[in-house]
Amino acid sequence: MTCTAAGHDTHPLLERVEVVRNDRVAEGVGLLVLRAPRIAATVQPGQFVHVRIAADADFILRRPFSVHRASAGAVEILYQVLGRGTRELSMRAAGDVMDAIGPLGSGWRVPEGTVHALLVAGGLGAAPLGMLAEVLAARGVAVSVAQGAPTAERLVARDLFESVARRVEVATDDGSAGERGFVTVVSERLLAADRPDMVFVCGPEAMARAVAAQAAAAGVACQVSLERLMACGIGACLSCVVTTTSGRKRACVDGPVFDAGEVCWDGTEVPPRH
Amino acid sequence: MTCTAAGHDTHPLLERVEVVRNDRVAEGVGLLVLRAPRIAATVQPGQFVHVRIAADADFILRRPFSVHRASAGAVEILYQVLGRGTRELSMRAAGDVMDAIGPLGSGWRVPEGTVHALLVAGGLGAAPLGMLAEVLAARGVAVSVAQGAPTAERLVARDLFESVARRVEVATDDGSAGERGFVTVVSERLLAADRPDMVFVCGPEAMARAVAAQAAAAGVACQVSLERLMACGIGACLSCVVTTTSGRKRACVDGPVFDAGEVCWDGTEVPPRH
Amino acid sequence: MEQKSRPAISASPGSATVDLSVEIAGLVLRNPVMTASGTFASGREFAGFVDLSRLGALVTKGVSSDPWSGNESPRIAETSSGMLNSIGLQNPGVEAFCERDLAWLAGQDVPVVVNVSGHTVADYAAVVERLERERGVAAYEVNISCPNLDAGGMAFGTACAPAAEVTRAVRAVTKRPVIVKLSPNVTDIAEIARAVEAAGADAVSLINTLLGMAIDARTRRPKLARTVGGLSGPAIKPVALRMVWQVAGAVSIPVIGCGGIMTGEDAVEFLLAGASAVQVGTANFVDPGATVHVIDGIVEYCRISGISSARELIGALDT
Amino acid sequence: MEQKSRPAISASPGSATVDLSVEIAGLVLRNPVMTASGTFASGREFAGFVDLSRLGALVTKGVSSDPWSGNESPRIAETSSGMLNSIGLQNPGVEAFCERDLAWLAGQDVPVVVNVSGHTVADYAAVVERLERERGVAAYEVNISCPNLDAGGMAFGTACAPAAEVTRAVRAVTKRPVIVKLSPNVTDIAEIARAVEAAGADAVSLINTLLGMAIDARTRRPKLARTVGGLSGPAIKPVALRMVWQVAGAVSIPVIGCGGIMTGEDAVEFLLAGASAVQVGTANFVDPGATVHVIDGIVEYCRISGISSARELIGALDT
Ligand SMILES: Cc1cc2nc3c(=O)[nH]c(=O)nc-3n(C[C@H](O)[C@H](O)[C@H](O)COP(=O)(O)OP(=O)(O)OC[C@H]3O[C@@H](n4cnc5c(N)ncnc54)[C@H](O)[C@@H]3O)c2cc1C
Ligand SMILES: Cc1cc2nc3c(=O)[nH]c(=O)nc-3n(C[C@H](O)[C@H](O)[C@H](O)COP(=O)(O)OP(=O)(O)OC[C@H]3O[C@@H](n4cnc5c(N)ncnc54)[C@H](O)[C@@H]3O)c2cc1C
Ligand SMILES: Cc1cc2nc3c(=O)[nH]c(=O)nc-3n(C[C@H](O)[C@H](O)[C@H](O)COP(=O)(O)O)c2cc1C
Ligand SMILES: Cc1cc2nc3c(=O)[nH]c(=O)nc-3n(C[C@H](O)[C@H](O)[C@H](O)COP(=O)(O)O)c2cc1C
Ligand code: FES
Ligand code: FES
Repeated sequence: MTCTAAGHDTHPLLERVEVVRNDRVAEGVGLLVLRAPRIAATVQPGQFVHVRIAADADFILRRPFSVHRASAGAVEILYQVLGRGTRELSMRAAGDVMDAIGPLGSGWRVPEGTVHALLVAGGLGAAPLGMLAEVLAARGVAVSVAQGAPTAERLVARDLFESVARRVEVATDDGSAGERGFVTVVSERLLAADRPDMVFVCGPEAMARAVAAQAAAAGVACQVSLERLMACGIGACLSCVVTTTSGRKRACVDGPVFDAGEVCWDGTEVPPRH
Repeated sequence: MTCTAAGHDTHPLLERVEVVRNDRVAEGVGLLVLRAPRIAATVQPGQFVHVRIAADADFILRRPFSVHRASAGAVEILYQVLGRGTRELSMRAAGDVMDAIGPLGSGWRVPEGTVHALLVAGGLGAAPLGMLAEVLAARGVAVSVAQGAPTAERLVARDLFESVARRVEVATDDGSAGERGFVTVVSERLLAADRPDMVFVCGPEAMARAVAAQAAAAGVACQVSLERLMACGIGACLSCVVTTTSGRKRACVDGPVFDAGEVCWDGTEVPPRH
Repeated sequence: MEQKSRPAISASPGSATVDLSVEIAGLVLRNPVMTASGTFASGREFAGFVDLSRLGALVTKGVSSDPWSGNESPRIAETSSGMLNSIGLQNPGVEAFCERDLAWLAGQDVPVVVNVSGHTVADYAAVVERLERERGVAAYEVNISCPNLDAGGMAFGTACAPAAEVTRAVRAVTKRPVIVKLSPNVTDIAEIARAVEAAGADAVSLINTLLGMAIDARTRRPKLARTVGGLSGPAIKPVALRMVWQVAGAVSIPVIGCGGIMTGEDAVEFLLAGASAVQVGTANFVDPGATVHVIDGIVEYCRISGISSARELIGALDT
Repeated sequence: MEQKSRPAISASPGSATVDLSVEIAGLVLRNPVMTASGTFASGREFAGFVDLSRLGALVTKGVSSDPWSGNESPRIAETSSGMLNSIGLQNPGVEAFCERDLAWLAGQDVPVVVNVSGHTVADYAAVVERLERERGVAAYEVNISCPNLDAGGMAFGTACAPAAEVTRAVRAVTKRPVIVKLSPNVTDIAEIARAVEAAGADAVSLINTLLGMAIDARTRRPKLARTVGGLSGPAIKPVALRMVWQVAGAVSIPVIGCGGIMTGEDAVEFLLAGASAVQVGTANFVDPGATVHVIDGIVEYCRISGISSARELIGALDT
């Protein structure tokens, strides 16, 4: 298996990034476009940036965000307003400057010879799958997307997925779009229908775990992007460990993307989002 | 002696204030105009407002500022950028909202029958003397002003003083305007020349003390406005005490204006400004 | 128990269904929110901002037998998310306190807890004995963070024996509830709590301030005239929560939590950790209406969470 | 003293006139700025952000004799101007540390201080004995905040006797400088400092983290899987400064100050309080270049103040 999208050979750096645009895209969800030429130049799908949102605030740590898309000179972040950091972030306007470390982490791995990929996104889990979908499509890999959200409005990045995927099927908790219920119903169906070579999952840990089990049962390789609370983001503090079959690994450098098979699902994810 | 400008009969209140204008008036000095109708309606010369500059910052306390001028619906604050709070303040723009407690403290007392007043301002000490000069002039009291600053540009509120005072004499450390040297040289001269009934002083404590001594020597009554670090601003925490001949008094409610004769100059002022 | 405030349904708008009342040492409070000593004076200064009858209880500033003039200025310094103070328990003495403050407080509809200071064991007892002659004292809060002049100046609250001794001395002269306020500057706060419990305390409150220091690099001098002072505010909340949790697990008397509480949610955290009531201190300087905002915040939390009585929250931490 | 870094003039631009070198236990450091254990790993992760040869010294994460897997997640929680951690001293054990980390560090031009952990006195000695076989260790920093499993889990650093015992055990097996890192969770830190000084410590470093706790009101659970953790960051700086000042006045060995240092000015405050060197911890997470920015900030301070040697600042507080 060749790692065509590995982050290990890119060196993270600290970059002064400038807000190009910061738009509300759904209730409590924003899309932030940052001028970040050096990060944009090397970022791979599934990698993230570690952003210092405010300098003189009463909270001190950076906040990690997946790179949703990258273009020449800029990266996009899709973020959900949860607490102090993301609230601050939602108030940033064009021209504001922050600093970001990135690209960080080891992203999605696309084995050579991949023909058909299934992307499963729960809520903001769509964020790190955006760039992946584009890269896969550009390589001629057939992409199916199973996407879930509480309600239709929260099906973020839908245009992106629709434009590059062969098919996108959705589920919402309230039935306002697609199936009523969990995305796992859709992923189960697409796994059977499409017989993909690889499943890429990001979403709440319970959902990722369920999809991983579906993939395992179907005999399909599966990668999951996991979230942990992160202090340093660069592998030094050990705050972000994930228990794996080969011991505790750091989500920030050994992940956030892990082979589903190596993850010991120990229920130590960050508290579920509101 | 009748207290015509006492603050004791006005009740402080918490008011949402809105920035009308925030202009740089000298190197590191700003003039902030705040829409604050309830405070503006009762504020007396020498009183101050206690401003919550930022809510989610790493510093938590309010900052006290004298009311420099008051008009229908608005108060003006003349502030010097010293640290985190005033730096934040300098970044506030029209439309921004803060909250302020005021009017606070007991202001300048103008005895009935006052004919001639000498105002002595050192640096930003000009701030609480602005409104006083206007009120005195409006009552027909002859006003002389002795003003000192490090350099000509820092002679704040000069237009105001020039427009209402009979004469304004200045001293600067570098001689760029008026006398070269300390304002005490000017105040000494004006004390002798004008024979005022009352001296009103605000500035660095060493200077206020020196002027108080000059007034005492000349047999002229003198009031000084003193600064102390303040937590509550309303008389509850005892952080702002001034040692007086009748024990420790609170600068925030018993002052900031004190009769010079009752002050025990104990050298416990806040650290001198840069 | 002398004064018993009506167990009241909170008066917050739209909160008719949440019962906030709690009981501390036989005293039923209309809600669990008290003022923290030294941050609210005797309430007079706050009366324009807060309806005092909304408070669970009002804890006065520290009162000593004779007047104390406190420390030199500067007495405060700001720190990251906190402040240091070295007021030095300035107060006019118990006699003046009774005349000026207690008399005024008698007209307010709020249980009054008098915070007691002393430099010797006899001092504490003397203050309480004087206050026993007054009506309108709901309970005593004994501040054992004061330096013990009989024993070289270490605070009474930093060892079990002196802490217990002060508690016994106060206990001996009153039947009113005795709350002992613990110092956090100790290796094992649970041990001190057990010692004062055994000595007759009806409740403990914690934490008092953490001993700290600030330096002005420019002048190369301490920012406080007294060099060291007490750290309070949000910065200390994690330490306070930990100590409340430890003490609540170590004693069977009620625990009153304090330290960095700014919001209703902060207060709820202390209740979950095992506190039966909370005190709001430094927040009063930031927002003079803080106590009432904390009460309203607890009500809102309960309503969102479908909780009908704040008592359900006490010690309900799911570990 | 095995490794002696050249007493160097700081390499900061335009700073040719400020001598930053300091001496700790016979070790001459090119400047007083070290990394704080556990916040910089063994430096590899920071090499892209910091020229390691600029550092006064690099203090490694805690190393134990056997591998420790640390605590469950979540392991961190943010608090006002601070953070809690309960990493639990996860490390691969001294053997792997020598192979992977020390070997790599040998190629870096920076004095290496190895931070040593243990659950028993024998553990500590075992780690040091193993490290004695390696070159490239400039000093040991003995972390006595670890729970003492022989004595019910209270940390070694919370009483004089066990603190001294660990110090003696390490002292017995090495001639290299021994720095003992003190716990702040004690009534009288000066007493512990004197005990480890008497037991043979060449220097003390302080403070380790303050024991704290955070609660998620919504889930009603502790934010850390382990319930309690260590508080670090700007929130604790006042407590750290006070303890450094107390300890510097109580012992004659050098003191290394730590706790909430984010800027050069913060570092200067610790030097003024009596520290001969400082450690930068949590700041590395906020700004991976923090150590170098602190060094540059000290240089700038000295230049503005007309100070030609950082040593002039040590203990120069004007009280
Ligand atoms: C590698 C990685 C990539 C991420 N990518 C994205 C992304 O693309 N878009 C996005 O919106 N978010 C992403 N996150 C999550 C994001 O970092 C957090 O939502 C953010 O840090 C919250 O900051 P805050 O200050 O707003 O919330 P806080 O005030 O810190 O916390 C508010 C509440 O949110 C909870 N919370 C904190 N962090 C997380 C988290 N990681 N996941 C779930 N709940 C959390 C807290 O426990 C608390 O209940 C990512 C996280 C990681 C580790
Ligand atoms: C009653 C009263 C009225 C005041 N009126 C005015 C006014 O009209 N205009 C104005 O510019 N300032 C006024 N001040 C001073 C003003 O409150 C402080 O300058 C301000 O709080 C500094 O806040 P900061 O966060 O910028 O500085 P900080 O970060 O708090 O401190 C920065 C530096 O300034 C010093 N400092 C802090 N407070 C003072 C102070 N009161 N005086 C001198 N140095 C201080 C600190 O010791 C430190 O060295 C007044 C103060 C009082 C008590
Ligand atoms: C200015 C000030 C004065 C205080 N005075 C007293 C006092 O007289 N007696 C006492 O027991 N505690 C006193 N305290 C401690 C507080 O009551 C409280 O225990 C501490 O500040 C922690 O709570 P907080 O973080 O909410 O302020 C004082 C605190 C401050 C800030
Ligand atoms: C994530 C983390 C891990 C730590 N690990 C260790 C350790 O292994 N050994 C140790 O002695 N101290 C450890 N510490 C304590 C720090 O070295 C330092 O004493 C403390 O964090 C205070 O400094 P700061 O406020 O600059 O972070 C750790 C601190 C943090 C935040
Ligand atoms: S966030 Fe520090 S090691 Fe992963
Ligand atoms: S500032 Fe609190 S009493 Fe004056």
